[in-house]
Parts: sequence; C-alpha cells; structure tokens
Amino acid sequence: MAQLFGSAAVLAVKLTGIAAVVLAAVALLAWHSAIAARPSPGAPVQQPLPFSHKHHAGDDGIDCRYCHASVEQAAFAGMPSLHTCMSCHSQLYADAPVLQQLRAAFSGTQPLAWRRVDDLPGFVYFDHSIHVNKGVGCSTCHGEVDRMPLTWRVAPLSMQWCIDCHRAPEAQLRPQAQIYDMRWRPPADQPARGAQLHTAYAIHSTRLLTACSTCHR
Amino acid sequence: MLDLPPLIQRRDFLRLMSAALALASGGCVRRPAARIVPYAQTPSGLTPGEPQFYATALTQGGYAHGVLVRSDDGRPTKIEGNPAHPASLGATGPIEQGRILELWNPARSHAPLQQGLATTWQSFTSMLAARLAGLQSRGGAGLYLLTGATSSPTLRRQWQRIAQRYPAARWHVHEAVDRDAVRAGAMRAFGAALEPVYRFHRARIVAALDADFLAAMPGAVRHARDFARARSPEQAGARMNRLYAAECMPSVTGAAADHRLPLRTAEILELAQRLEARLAGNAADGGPPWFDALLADLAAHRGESLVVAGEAQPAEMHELACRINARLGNIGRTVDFIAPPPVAGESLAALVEAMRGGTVDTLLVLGANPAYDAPADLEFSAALGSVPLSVHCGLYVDETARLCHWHLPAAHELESWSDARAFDGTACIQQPLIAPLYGGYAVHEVLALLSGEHDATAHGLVQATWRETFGNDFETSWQQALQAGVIAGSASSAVKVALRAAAPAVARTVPRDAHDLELNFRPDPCIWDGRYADIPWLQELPRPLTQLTWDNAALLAPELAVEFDLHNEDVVELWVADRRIEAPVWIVNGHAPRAVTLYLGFGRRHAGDVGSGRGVDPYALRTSGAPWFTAGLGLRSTGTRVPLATVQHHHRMEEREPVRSGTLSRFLAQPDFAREAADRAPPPTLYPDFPYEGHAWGMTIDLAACIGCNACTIACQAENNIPTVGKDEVLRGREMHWIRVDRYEAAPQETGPHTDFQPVPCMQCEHAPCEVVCPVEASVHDAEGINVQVYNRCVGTRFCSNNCPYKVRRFNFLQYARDAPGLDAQRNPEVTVRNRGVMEKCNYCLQRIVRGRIAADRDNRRIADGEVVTACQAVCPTQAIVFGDLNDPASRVRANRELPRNYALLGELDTRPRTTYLAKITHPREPDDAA
Amino acid sequence: MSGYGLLAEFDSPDALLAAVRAAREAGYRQLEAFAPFAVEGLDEALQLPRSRVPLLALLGGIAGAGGGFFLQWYSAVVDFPINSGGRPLDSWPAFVPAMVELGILGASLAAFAGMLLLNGLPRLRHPVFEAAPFARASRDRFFLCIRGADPRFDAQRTHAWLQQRAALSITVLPAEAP
Amino acid sequence: MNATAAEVARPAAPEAAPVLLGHHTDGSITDRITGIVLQRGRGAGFWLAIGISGAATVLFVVAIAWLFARGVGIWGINQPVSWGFAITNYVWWVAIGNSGTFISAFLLLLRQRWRTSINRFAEAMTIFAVAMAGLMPILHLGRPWFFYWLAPYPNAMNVWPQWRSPLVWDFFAIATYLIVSILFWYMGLLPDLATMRDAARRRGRQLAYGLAALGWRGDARHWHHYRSAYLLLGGVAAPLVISVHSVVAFEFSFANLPGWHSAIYAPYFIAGALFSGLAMALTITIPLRAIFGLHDFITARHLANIAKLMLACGWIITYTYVIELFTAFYGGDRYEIHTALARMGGDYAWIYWTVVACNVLVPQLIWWRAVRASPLALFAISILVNVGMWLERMMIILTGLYQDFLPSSWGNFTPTFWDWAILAGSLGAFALLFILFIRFVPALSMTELRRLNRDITQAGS
Repeated sequence: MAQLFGSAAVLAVKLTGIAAVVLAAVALLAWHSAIAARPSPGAPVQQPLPFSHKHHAGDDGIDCRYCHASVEQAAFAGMPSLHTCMSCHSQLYADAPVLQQLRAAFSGTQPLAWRRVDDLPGFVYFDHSIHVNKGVGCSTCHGEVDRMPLTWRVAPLSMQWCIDCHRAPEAQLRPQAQIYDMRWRPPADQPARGAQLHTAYAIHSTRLLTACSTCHR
Repeated sequence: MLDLPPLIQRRDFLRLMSAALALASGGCVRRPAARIVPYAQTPSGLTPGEPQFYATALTQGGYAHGVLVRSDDGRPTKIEGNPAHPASLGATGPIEQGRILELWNPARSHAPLQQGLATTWQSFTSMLAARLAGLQSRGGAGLYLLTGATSSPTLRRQWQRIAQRYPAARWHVHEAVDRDAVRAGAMRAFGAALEPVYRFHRARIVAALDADFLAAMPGAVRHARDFARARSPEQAGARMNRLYAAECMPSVTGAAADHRLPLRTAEILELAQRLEARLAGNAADGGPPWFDALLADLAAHRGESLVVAGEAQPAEMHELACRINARLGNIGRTVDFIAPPPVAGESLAALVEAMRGGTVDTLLVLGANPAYDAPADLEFSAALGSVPLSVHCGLYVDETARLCHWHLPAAHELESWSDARAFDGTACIQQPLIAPLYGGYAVHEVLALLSGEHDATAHGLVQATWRETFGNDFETSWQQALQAGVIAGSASSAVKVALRAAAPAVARTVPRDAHDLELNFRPDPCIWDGRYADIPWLQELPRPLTQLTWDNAALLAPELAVEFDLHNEDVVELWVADRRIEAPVWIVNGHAPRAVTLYLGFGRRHAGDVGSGRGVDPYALRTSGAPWFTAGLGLRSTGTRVPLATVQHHHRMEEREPVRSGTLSRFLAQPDFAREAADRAPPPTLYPDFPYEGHAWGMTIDLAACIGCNACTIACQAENNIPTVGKDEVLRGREMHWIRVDRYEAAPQETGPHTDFQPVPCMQCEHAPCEVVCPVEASVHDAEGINVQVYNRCVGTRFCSNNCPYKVRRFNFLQYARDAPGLDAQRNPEVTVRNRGVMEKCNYCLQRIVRGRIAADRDNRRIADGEVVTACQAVCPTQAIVFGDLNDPASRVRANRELPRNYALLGELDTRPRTTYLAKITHPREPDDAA
Repeated sequence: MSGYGLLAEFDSPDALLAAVRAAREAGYRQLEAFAPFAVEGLDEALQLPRSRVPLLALLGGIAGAGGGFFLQWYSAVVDFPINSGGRPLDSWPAFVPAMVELGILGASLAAFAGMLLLNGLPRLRHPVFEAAPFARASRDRFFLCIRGADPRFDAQRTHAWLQQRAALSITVLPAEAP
Repeated sequence: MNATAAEVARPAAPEAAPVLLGHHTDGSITDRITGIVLQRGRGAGFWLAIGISGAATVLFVVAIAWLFARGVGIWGINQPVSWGFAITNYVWWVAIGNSGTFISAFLLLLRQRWRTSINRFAEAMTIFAVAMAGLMPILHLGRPWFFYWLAPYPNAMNVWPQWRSPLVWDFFAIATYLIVSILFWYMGLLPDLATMRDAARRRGRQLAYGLAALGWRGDARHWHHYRSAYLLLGGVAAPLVISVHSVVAFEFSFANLPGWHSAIYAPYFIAGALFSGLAMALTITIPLRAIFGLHDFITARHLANIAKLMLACGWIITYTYVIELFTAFYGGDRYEIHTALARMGGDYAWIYWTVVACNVLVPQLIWWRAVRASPLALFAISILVNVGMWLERMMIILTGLYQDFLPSSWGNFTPTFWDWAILAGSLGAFALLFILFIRFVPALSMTELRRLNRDITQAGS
C-alpha cells in the first residue's frame, strides 16, 4: 500500500480547507455588512439643481426655519414650497441658467423632485418637532449643513444610532437658543448641563424613550 | 384566490399633490432613493404631513349625517362624526365610515359615455342644449327628472327655476328604502305629511313595532346616543328605560330589547290595533304576556313613553303609532312632528306609467339606479327602452347607466358642494375635500344645464341658495356654517298637530293563515339598498345579527329549517306568485317562525369588481304593491349548497360568561354581581409588578350601552389601514378586524333568544401571554403599558396568536394589503401598512397616543383626559367605549374601572387586561313591578 | 536515524497484545499498535496515560453553558431591557433551557475536536501507509510498530526480535515525508 | 441447547435468537458490508426508489417555492388554528430522530450488545429526520427569510432574541441536536470510512473515503481517545435527547391553552418520541434487512427487542392519554374539560379515536410471540404507529387550538393540497437522503461488529 495522498495532494487539500474557511468568513462578513448600518457620512447627493446649504445657510445666513418652516410644529420639517424659493429668486439670479429647473417647476411645467438625503424606512416614525423642542439641535443629526455645498447624510440613521441617544439624551441636549447653532459642540461640562436640561425639558424616562412604540407602530 | 379589485393606474394628481415616495433607479443598492416633491405654493393652513379636518355631511335617502373628514396632504382619509351635528354628536354608523372608500373606489365611472363609448362633457351639453330647445316650445312636456330622495335646498331651488322654464317638466323621486308610509300615516292621523322626531332620552318605555330605530332609520346614531343615555345604570339608575320590540327578523334594536316578540310583519299591525283598542278601553282583556306587560307599562308612563313604527309597516301602522303616542300624551315630550326634510316628488310608478304611455321624451336619472332596485312588477328596464333620450348621472356605470343613452360620472359627496338637511331638519353645507378624482359632475351642475345656468358652479349655486337666508353678513355666516358643519338654528320647528277623527277602523285585510309563509325585505345593515355594494369594507363587515359577510341569504327561523330539513348554506328556491329566485339559507334564532327575510342590496350585476355578482337579488321578488313584506311565499329545497362566509361559528357562551349580564333589580341589590374572585383581587403571582409611572392607558367597554352596530369595527379598519381579505379568506377564517363584535345567544326564553354583543379589541394584558412566547421581541410592552406589535420585527411564528386567550391577533396569511391606487391613497400615513407574514392587532390607536403625547410634550404638559380618543371610541354611537389614563384619578376610564360592574374578560387567567368590561344591565318587567 | 520504524503484522488481537507486552518487557517504549477495532487491554499493555478528552469536554461544556447564560442575562437585563409580558427582566429560570443546550453543544464540540486534536487528525499522509500489508489494518490484521526513535531500536536486532514474535510480515517504514 | 418439550411445541421466542448469526470473521463482516456500497450494482429497484423519492423531493421543492412566493396562506391554517401541518410535521420528524439517539446513546451507555448492528442507520435516520424537522419551523414562519432573528448576533438594531420564548429554546435545542447527532454519527463512522478507503478499488472512491476518514490509522492511541470521546458524546447525547423533546413539549405546555398547558407534556413527548422513533426504526430496518440480506446481522432478536421497547412506550403513551383525561376532569377546569370532551367527541373525534387505535390497541399485538417473530406483522404495526403518532401531534395542535377560551373565536381547520405536499415532500426528501446514505456509506458499523464477533466467539469458545 502506497500513500493515498501525495504531498501535493495534501497541500491541495489544506489549501482548499483554508480557502473554504476564508470564503465562509468573507460570506459571513458580507452578510453582516449587508445587514449593518450604512456607512456614514454618506456621499453628497446630486440634486436636480445644485442647491447649496453652504451658500444659503452659511454665506447668506438664512435661518433653517425660513425654508424648513414646520420643523417646530410638525413631524415633517417641511420642504420649502417653490414659492418660498421664488420669493428671492424672482429678483436674485432671476435669469440664471442654473435655476431654469426651478422656474420651470414654478410655472408648473415640470415638478421639482429633490432627492432625499436622510431617509428612514416606512415603519419608523420620526418627529422633528419634538426633538427640536426638547433640545436636540439640527446639527446633532444633520451635521454642519452650512458647510455643505451639496448635502450629504452625516449619521448612519441606524436603530443602534438612534437608540444610543435615546438611552442617554443628556449627552446631546442643548439650550433652546442654540438649537439652530451649527457650531454647537458639547461643552466640557455637558454631563452636568445635560442633566439639568434633561430635567428642564421634562424629557421622558429612558424606558419610554427606548420603548418600541416610541418609533414604530 | 383573493377576490379583490385588480390594480388600476394611479391618478396623476397624486404624484403632484403629495410629497409621495417614488422609486428611483440607480445609486444606492440598499434602499431605493426616495424623492421629495414640494408644493409650488403650500395651500393656506396646510402643514405638510399634518392632518386637517373639514366639516361636511354625508347623505342617505335625503337625510344628512354631519361628519368631520380627515385630510392628509389633501387626501381625505377618514370620516369622523361631527360633534356639533344633531344626527351625529361626534359618532357615525358603520356605513358613513365605509364611504371614504366609496370616494376612492377605482371602479367609479371615469368619463361620460354615449351608448357605452367614451365621449366628452361638451358633446353632452351641446346635445342637451339642442334637445332642450325642442322641449322649450312644449313647455318642457316630456322632460322628466328622476332622482334619489334629497333634502338639498339648492336642488329644490334649482327645480323651482327649471319648473319656471319648463312648467310641464316632471320630477320623480325613487328610493328603494323609502319613508312614504311614515308620512302617509301622519297624513291619516293629523292631515299633514309629517315626520316624527323622537326624543329617546325622555322615554322610559319604548315600544319598537318593527322599528330598527337604533340602526336603520334616519337619525339612528342620535337615537342610539339618546337611548343609551336613558339606559345607563349609573345615570338613569332605577329610572332606566325599558324597550319592547316586536319584529320579524332580529335587528340591532330587537337585540337591545328587554322584551322581544318575534312576529310576522303583518301580525305586528294587528298587535298595534289591539294596543290602541286596549288603551282606548275598547277591547276586552287578554293577550300574550308581552302584550300585557307593554300595555301596563305604557299606561303607567304617559308622557314618558314612546311607540315607534318602522318604515316597513304600512301607513295604517304609522297612523296607529301617532294615535297611541297622542293618547299617551307623548307628543311634544318624547316625539315631535316636523315637515319632512326630503323634498317630495312624484313616484317611480307614475314615471314608469308615463314611460309606457310614451309621454317621456327626455329622462334624466340623477343618482338613482332603478334598473337594479325598482320593484320587479314595474319592469323599469323594459319601459326605459321606449324613452327616446335617457341620461344617467351616477358614481358608477351601473345597471341603469348601461341602459341609458348617455352616462355622466357624478362627483362624490366629498368632491362637490351641496347642502342637505338632517333628520330633524337641521341644514348643513357639504363642502368638497378634494377635486373630483374621476372628473365627475356635481348634481347641481347637471341641473344647471336645465335651468339655463350653463356656467354655474356647484359652489356658486349653493352660495346663491344661502345668500337669501344668511342675509347681509353672508361671508361670516357662510364661514361659520362651513366650520361648524351645521347652520345654526336651522332645525325644523315642531308642527302643532291635532288628531283627525279616526279613519274607519277597518283592519287591512291581510290573509291570515297561521301557516302562510311571509317574505320580508329589509335593507342590508352594511350595503343598504345596494348602493354601497362596491365598498369592500362594508361587504366584509359582519352583519350584526348573522355575522355573515359578502353575501345575503334567506334568513329564517330554526323551526322553519326543521320543517323543510334545511341547514345553513342549503340553497332554496323562493317564489311569490310567478316570480322566483334561489338563495342559500341562513338560520337565525329569534326569527319569526313562519317567515323568511332577505336583505336588499345583493345580486348586483354591474356594481364594480367588488360588489358585482355577490349574493342574490331580492328585488326580483319585490313588487310595488308589497315593497316590504308579502304573504304567499313558496319555499323548496334545491339540494345544492353555497358556502357562506361567517366570522363567528359558535354563538353560545358555554357557561363561560364572557358577557356578564343581570337585570336592573339584581344590579341595584348587588352592584358588583358581575365580579368574580379574579376581579376582586388579582390572583397571586410570583412576579413583581412592572411599575407604570407615566400614563397607564386603559379602556372600558360598557356592555349595557353597546348595541352591536359594528361601527367600531369599521372605524378601526379605516383608521388602522386594515385590509379586507375577500370572501374566500373569510371562509377560511382569516378576517383581519382588530376589534370584532362577538355575538352570543343566551338560553332561549319565552321571547326568543336573548342576544348579547361584546366588542373585543386587544385587552392589552399587563401579563401578556402573547409576549412571553414571541421569540424575537416583536410583541412587547411599551412604557405606558400598551402591548405593541412591532411589525418590522415580526417573523410570523403565530405563537402569540395561539397563546392569546382572546384571539384578537390577526395574521397576514397572504399579501392582503394591496397597492391598489386610490385605495392606498385612503391609507392613514401614520400607520404602517403590513406585509404578508406579519401579525397585527389593536394597539389603542398608538398613532393617536403618540400624536397627543408629542403635542403635550411640546407644551410641557400632561395629556388631558379625553385628549386622545381611539377610533372605536370616537365612532361609538352610544359612547360605550371609554379610553384614557388609568393613572389619572380624575379620568373617565378610571371612574368606570372603579364601578362595581367592571370586570375583566377571562380574568381568572391572570392576564391583567387593561381593557375591561362593564356588565350588561337589562330592565325587563318583573312580576312585582307595580303598574 | 534510518526510518520511522518497523511494522509487524499479526493475525489476531491476542497475538498483537502478546507482542506489545513482550516489547514493553523487552524495554521498547516507543510503540504503536494498530487494530481494526478497539482491542480490549491494548491501552493497558501500552500503558497509555488517561485520555484528556473528558477534561476538554468538561471545559467546553462549562464554556458553552456559562457563555450562554451570560449572553442571555447581558442581552435581556443590561443591553436592552424590554418588558415582555410583565415578566422580570432577569427571568433566569427561562434562561436555563438555552443554557443547557449550549452547554451540551460546547461539550460535544470539545469532545470531538479534542479527539481529533489529541490524535493528530486529520493527517492524510503517514509513514505506516507506505507498508503494503497495512491496507488490512482497517480490515482484519493487527500491527505493531516499533519506532526508530526508540532508544532500544536497532534495525537488525529489532527486526529479528519481531520475527521471533511470529509476525506475519515485517515492513521497514521510511522516515516521515517532509 | 436443552430444549424442553414445551419450548419445542411453541415457536421459538424471537428474542432468544443470537444477535449475530453465521460464522463470521473480521474479513467476512468487512466484505459483506463494504460490498453493499462497493460491489452491488445499481439495479432497477435502486433507480425506482430514487425515482419515487426524487419525485416527492421535487414536489417538496415546488411546494416550498410556492410557499415562499405566496405565503403561508396557501395552507389551511387560520385563526384560531394558526399552527397546522408544519408544526405537526416538525414534532413528528423530530420525534423520529429520538430513537436513533436512544439506540446509539442509551443502549451504548447500558452496554446493550444488540445495538451494534442497528445504531449506524438509526443515527442516520436521526440526522435526516432532524434535518426535515429543522426545516419545518422555518417554512412555517410568516417571513422565513428572517429566521436568523432567533439567533443572537450583533446587529445594527441592537435587538436580541426574547429568551423566555420556548421557540428560542427550541432553536437552540434543534441546532444542538442536529450538530451533536452529526458529530456522533460521523465519529462512529470514522474507522469505517478508513475501511472503505482501504477496501475501495477505484481511485475516486479511495480519495473520497480517504478524505472523509481524515487519515484514520487504527492506532491504539486513536482508539484510546476515540473510545473516551465516543462514550462522552453518548453521555451528553442522552440528556440532550431528553432536553430536546422536553423543549418541544414546552412549546405547547408553556402556552396557556387548555389541552396544552400541562406538566405531563415533557415526559409525554419524550415517550411519544421514542415510540414513534422505534416505529420508524422498524419501518426502515425490516425492508433494509430483506433487500440487502442482512439477516445475519439483524436477527429476529433485534426486531423483537425494538418491538418490545415499542410496546413499553405504547403503554407509557397510553398512561399519558389516560392521565390527561383524568387531570382534566379531576382538576375541574371548565376549559380543560371542554377540550378533553371536544377531543373525544368534537369535529375531530375521528382523529382522537384513530390515534387511540393506532397507538394503544395496535401495539398490543406485540404480546403475541408469533407477531414478534413476523417481520411483516411488525412492519405493518410500525406503519400504523407512525400514522398514529403523526395524527396524535395533529390532534394535540388542532384540538388545542380550535376551541379554546372564547366560544366566539372557535373555528375549524381544513388542510389544502399544499399542506399534504409539504408532508409528502418531506417524506420523499427523507427517503432520498436515506437511500443515498445506504448507497455511499457503510450502513452497519463494521468496527463494532468485528468486536462483537470477537466477544461472541471468545465467549463461545
């Protein structure tokens, strides 16, 4: 009886075994990344016309609420009606070719379809008004929008990410005056301030904030 | 296979109007990129994503029911009652709830048709103009108008103008379920065609003589509220009312009765005659115990009693009811008489005669469907063929539309301006919620063509009507009327009535053979006379007494079934004279033994994909001489069977007492008679209780108030995007209603079986058995004690459903939620649409709680009691459902929960339900009740 | 070192046992015996130490059960406490079944993997496979291998010694393949 | 042997037969068993069996594809009967696995020599049955593609399984059971795979068996660790099989439904599992023995022993049937009493009485020596018991659900074509796997037979 497996065969078997293990690991990782949160920040989103938050909010200093008018009263922050856009652009850059789409939309020929930057699945019910009213500022989730020529998603918007804040909101709470401050950073004494604000805003218990029904229904 | 409507093309306006999601290709692999389409100019008062409510009214048979319609980004999505409207007081019946789907029904007519081919409005108007020019010279002779019953002041005003232009024109009114006999009875009694308005809250003794005043009568929702008020064991106490009902087919009203007598419809008239005679002292003693008890009670409650007769009874009966009420001094106290809100018109029979006679040259049928629902003996369809020009205007290309030369799509009531009167004469303005989806025309605009006002809009016409009434301050009054949904002070004032001398006391000669079979027709509790046949919610809503869906049947008593050896679903042949139909049998305990009842509205041939071909057409047996009941019914088994879809197979309580009930005297002697050990002290447990420091939501359902009308079921369906599943799936036991109304029959008594209703939503158990068995945390508790179902986490093991002792969980066995355009535009955007494979159930209208919580949190306050109202609670005509915070000592729900008649369903299982019941209290006359 | 060793073939377990005992007596220590089934007494004859497989299995079982319980406790109590049916967060009796299963799984995997590990398996190439008669080692023949590494091993003398034990055949095994 | 006159008159007790017939040597045992795989041609019978079971497997695949496309609504399940054939099949299949483990683990620990010739395919039966069983709860899910949510793993949702659910316990139990069964089976197979490697003549087979044998040499050290590990696996498999069937029982007894919520369920299910597993073992052994002429290795004694064990289990089952009724009435709970009565007299009474006939009455035939000695009779009994036990699970699920607490929600269940297709398909897939097993793997443990043969000859000599 000779050796059934030559050394080359054994090597082949070993390599195959290693390859199988590697393949399985890669498949597992691929699956896991497929179900994992999206990478953040996301890429800048191309819009039908190159709207720049940097220009409008940063350089011109237009308040967030001028366009996102319902952010303090409603779940939906509000997208500016074309009328809002035209209130300036009927005077400024009234003939600029770049705004051709806007004018076309305003005159009703073709609707203007903005692409969503921050989107949530249909079974997640997010309410802007309660966050803004309870000390969560714009930049906490949307980043420094006033420095974005084209807007991109800053946060992963995964459940893990949402729930991290719902478990310990005090880390992100700011005074009402600074809600729309794009430069706000947690100050050094944020733990103490946050706890104070938590009480002042009468924010619900973590048990309620992390209950499934707070976001899903 | 599902029998649901097929998909149709999405309407363009949807894309433009709402910030809707649209799928876009490319880019991200994970999720398709969504788009936001902003308004060009945001409509005033609208915040995108936030609902708005508009007051308007829905009409049926000419009677208005005031409603508030929820609009989400311009889409009408839900109908609520209007608290300011006298017919509603904030509630609605089941039909009003379903009518939002009528608006969105993709099967509605989309375009004018000429001989069945699509044409344009212009070609119709020019054709009509030419026609009218010819008629003008003859003074309009040959111009005939046929409408359904209407109370619109604008329409009445328009007709007056038309009559001026065309003095010889004729207006006929056809309503399959009419109230002609009521007015005729008042004419016999008082000399004027009047209508009664009942004040049930003042009546301590009510006798319903074939009168389903709680469900199938104008003002029924209001009746239910008033009736329940006078019946509350806490509020009325020993003065609680008592209801006697004599009827053939058990009705919601009969089920609520303390004493019920099943009789053939014809026999009820004799009963009333005897009653009148005895009260007048003109007859000798003697009668069944039911009769003697009623007599004694009526005699003892002069001015506090009420005799109500139903539409199906002849004019003689209504005359008798007037006379008895007058004799008892009830007029002006428990009943008033007013001028009938609907406009009087000539009859359909007269029209058909004219058609046959060749005098009809041009016929306009507006909103009526006589080709389906006219009495068979009129042979309307045949007569219609001899009319030179016939025009139909309606929501659907229905049976009549197909026989007419022209068809015009009508605007829905929620799409057009109009006005209407309620059962008590109160007027209101109907305002549109949305532009006509399918290019329909308001009835006023069609009539304006006749009156020569070619450019008039419905809005202008209605405003013109009210300009006279409102006078100088028109704008303010108009805005107030629109906001309130009623025109203040417009209720009809009571007419002073005086009895005329009694007509010759000749009993109607009904052949009275004790063995003769009687055939009865009654409007279907859901699809009425057939006009709502294409609304799947209504088709799938269980009929209160039979729990049948999607079909009608020959309803008959067990005694008759035994005699003919019939079982449920056996098909029988029914015939009256030479007219015959075949219908499956459904046995109803408590039905009069020698009679058969058919619900109208089925057997539609051209109702749309949902309603066509369902059930059997009873109109084939109905004649103008005997519209409601007829003697001489023949019945024969055919030996075939048709499956019928019921949602409840077992109607006995099996000594489990899910419904606990007692008489008033028992309640007064021992108020907590319904409580068992588990209700007095919770069973011992090893587990510490979970603390609920914030709100602790809970609900009580008062079984003494519940009349089993099913409005809660369909309101919940509308609010929570609950799909219909179709007949086949109901047959398999897969209906989806989150709150069902169980029906139980107690042991048969002398007056037939005693019926109990019990609405069963999720009990929101604190020790929820469903949650512990869920492997993936899809069924869990939230911080305020709601047992929530997280659809996006559910994998569909259905273990929760097995372990739910109340079986309130519903499973999407197949993909029931369809992407049918129109139907998905109706959906509540605040509620997830569930996919197949997912469990769902009641969550106390979580979306409403969250909305209330966020609103309160924004203002840094607690949610007030009554601020959050569940859909079932809002719609309930009798306010049987109360929802609120159990932790709030001042809340209504807490007060109810502390009532001695509060008990938990299956409390012995220690599930600790948050939803509890208040025991049913009845008030039968007892032997020692003094006269 | 000249080779792996000498492989002697026997026709019965008794002959093998006798040869093993004799080899031990003769002072040979690096012995390998091969049989088509587990021969009773061979372990004692070879004076094999107690197997470590049970120890590994015990460790595996403890790791499975302990890890399983910790996982359940941590996820249900610490990481995301959720009120499920009003039951306490630390519903430890409910954690027992999964813990038991994981313990058994750990023990089984450890026993199996330990057996392979301690036996140096899988090993597809081995010097004994060079011997032609060894094809019957999995059938009906019994083999004794005296390793070349044994201090007492001497190619000729050992060969002769084996012949005296009535071996059916004796094969010289070459050194292990690189 | 000194036979008395009485013993001569009566047919010989089958259990008196030896566990091994004929005069075998190590070599003859090896040749006989390797021959099944290596020498026997693929005759028409083989292809017929492959054809039938393959066709049923195709039906299985089609039924699953349709199920995934449409949803579980293609079955007859509804509210209130929201569990149906899938769970019945599951419990039935997992129970069949029981006897394989029982024969190899318990009988190993109890040093029962007659286990030797049947443990290999009994274990294979376990694996294939558990594989079929493991599929069923996944198919049963409304959204089967999310079945892995029952497993704990780090995820972006930060959500874990709900550990109080018996379904999660079951997930771990079935996974463990399947893995341990495969390990146990494979480990027992290792030396035989080496034999196959050495006996095979074709290069491809040599390589395949050689790879699978992992280089097994039969070294005394191998045997040393092997015996220790094998005994240990047997030692953990025994409590494992008890725990698995207890957990399966918990899926019912932890629910609060009348007829389900009962403390007797765990032992009831364990005994029932052994009962049906032994029946399936007979169903498989008897034709196998006849087709491959294994009368020397699987003797009348084996069949009679299995049959007698089955009879014993039948009596335990009978006891639980009786005690279930007793506790229902003795406890006085109105729901339990109703369910008990609804079982015996309701719409599905025929199931109950068929179950009683198949599981209580039919096994009593085994008291007769002639029945025990007749493979044909035992085969018929085993089929009836299989049917009876499947129906018993159906009865438990159906009658537990169709009339529970509130009479308003009572409702019946009617299976559809797809219900039957899944059942038939799983039987076909099981048969196909088993045929392939016979075709490619030594169906009897040669190693252990050699040793048994030695022991017997030594004891005899």
